[in-house]
Amino acid sequence: MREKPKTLPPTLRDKHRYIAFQVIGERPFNKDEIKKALWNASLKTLGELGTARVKPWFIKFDEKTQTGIVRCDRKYVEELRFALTMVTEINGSKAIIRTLGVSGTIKRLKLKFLKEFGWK
Amino acid sequence: MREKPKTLPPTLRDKHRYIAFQVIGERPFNKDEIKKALWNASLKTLGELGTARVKPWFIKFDEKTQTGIVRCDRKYVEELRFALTMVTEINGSKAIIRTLGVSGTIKRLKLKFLKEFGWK
Amino acid sequence: MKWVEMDIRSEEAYNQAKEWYDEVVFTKKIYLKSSPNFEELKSEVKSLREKYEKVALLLITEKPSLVREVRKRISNALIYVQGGNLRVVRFAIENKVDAIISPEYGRKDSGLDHVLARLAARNDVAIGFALSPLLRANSYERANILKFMMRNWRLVDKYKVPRFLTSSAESKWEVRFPRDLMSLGINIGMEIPQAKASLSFYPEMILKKFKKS
Amino acid sequence: MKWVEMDIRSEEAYNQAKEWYDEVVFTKKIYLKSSPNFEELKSEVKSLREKYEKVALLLITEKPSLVREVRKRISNALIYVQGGNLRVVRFAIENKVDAIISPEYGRKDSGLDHVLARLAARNDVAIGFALSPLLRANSYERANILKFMMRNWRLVDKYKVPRFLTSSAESKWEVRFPRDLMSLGINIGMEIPQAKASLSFYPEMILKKFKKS
Repeated sequence: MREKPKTLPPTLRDKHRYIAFQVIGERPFNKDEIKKALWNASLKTLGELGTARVKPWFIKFDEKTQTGIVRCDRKYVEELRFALTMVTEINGSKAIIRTLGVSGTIKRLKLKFLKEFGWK
Repeated sequence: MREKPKTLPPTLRDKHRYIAFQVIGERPFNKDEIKKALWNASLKTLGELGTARVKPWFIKFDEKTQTGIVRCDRKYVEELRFALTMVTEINGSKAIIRTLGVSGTIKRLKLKFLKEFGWK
Repeated sequence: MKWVEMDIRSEEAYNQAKEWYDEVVFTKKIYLKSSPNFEELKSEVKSLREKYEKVALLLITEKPSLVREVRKRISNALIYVQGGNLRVVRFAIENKVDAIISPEYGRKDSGLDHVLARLAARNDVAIGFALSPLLRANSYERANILKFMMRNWRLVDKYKVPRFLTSSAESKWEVRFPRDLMSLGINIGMEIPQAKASLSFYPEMILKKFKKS
Repeated sequence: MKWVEMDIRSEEAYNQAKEWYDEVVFTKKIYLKSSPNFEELKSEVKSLREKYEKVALLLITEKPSLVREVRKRISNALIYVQGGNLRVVRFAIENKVDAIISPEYGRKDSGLDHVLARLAARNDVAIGFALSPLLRANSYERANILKFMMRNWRLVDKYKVPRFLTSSAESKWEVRFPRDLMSLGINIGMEIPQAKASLSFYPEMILKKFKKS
């Protein structure tokens, strides 16, 4: 088993935000399609350097309700939101990615924006 | 003939920088290849949004000496330089884009960095 | 505060927008080469208003004089003019249309200058920043359009021109949630409250014209 | 002030780098699975030094103990250790090698933490930020490597770890002009003077070790 670096002290740690989103598509998408779509959207709109700064990170996608969570750097929420806004299709099928809300913790994000979609 | 918007007053005008560069390649490249390479490098590294901010603009390329000029927004010279640094090939042939220097006017740029390559 | 989508161009797009916005303006595109039949146009506007309540006509023309004609004779719809032709845009601003949509549209420059921006502010003509041309463009074009939108935003901000953000959606797939459309505004240079006002305060000011008419 | 390229891995790359830098360190990569033949290694270092003057050995290994052996027995070359294996990196820092190249190399994390960074500072072990892994990567990998380099830079900066920028070029096509290599440093978070010092001041400090030996 490979070792991992230690968690950094709070002042050095990355400050994240979690974004809840809903995908509206011609058809339902699966987790891998969404994961790839998030990366592609970021690379296309923000580039390799912008993506490194924004640090998008796929957290979860619920295929039943087509809702999910993506994480990013606290300073760049609007850049990632814009990248998602520019998405017009996912894996060849028309789609809209709508953001539901933003929070500093997954717990609060679920409570405020995903509960109505049946998330626990 | 289509009309063009008036030149903006100085405070609203874009502030530019001009970058002189030299291309070192497996083979000589022509102007169109370089123009396309600059755009592709910017879109790949900086994305659509980053490119809109950095505003790269191809000015000139001398095929004989493989040197040229590209313009960008004053605030984003290092972003464009990095995008050029990341170039590994142009139109399928290996290449390095080396920056020679930066200036606020084309005239001074030529005088300081391109004169030795025979530019007037 | 109400969310207002100022420019929606088809029924399915309208229905999608209605789910996310408090008010939606249905836009009818009109390509004008010569004077339209005003009786027909008026009756079409009337039936559109019965269906959609708030209606705009988007004039797409190369002839400035046609803009004035429509502006004079149609009173129960907002009059938008498609940006892109500077002569038409200047004339439209002089004739106090309600908005210019995408001044940079189809151009190799931003299609707006300080003279036009100042006049638009004085004549209460809004500038519409539209998402859909970006959605349809390739990466190269997107970078250019965004660059021009950033420049136009600086002018609109500086001269306090009325402004709005819109999807200018032609299909339901081009409609976006208000908070997501705000991110377009923020990324071309708006402060967050300015982006919000571009989907609420400024559109509401324009919608008040309906009550007057 | 001198420009120094700390890690160049082939003859053609060395010749290219020599055109742009005042000092160039030639690096010999060594894959170690077991103890090397030290007589051979010493004589190879000797002949490389005759050709290139400044020579480094880049140790690529999974076995920490081999790093210590080489560190002890080779004195006329800089000892670099390839980042990527945390156990090896920690051991290398404890044994005061001259530099760790690309702590994030081949990893799904940044491969450095505050404990290691603090120890590296105390033991005068430099962190090398290398361009070539970026050049060989696809867009997805580039974004990730850059992200890890940004994080590592924050640690290196905070704990004042010696650092340098290098191409780590294996071919002449991976060599970059010093001012261009600086842009890598600037874009992962360095101030311009810090990026400059990463190609001059810090490398020169490390090169002084040659005179002592």
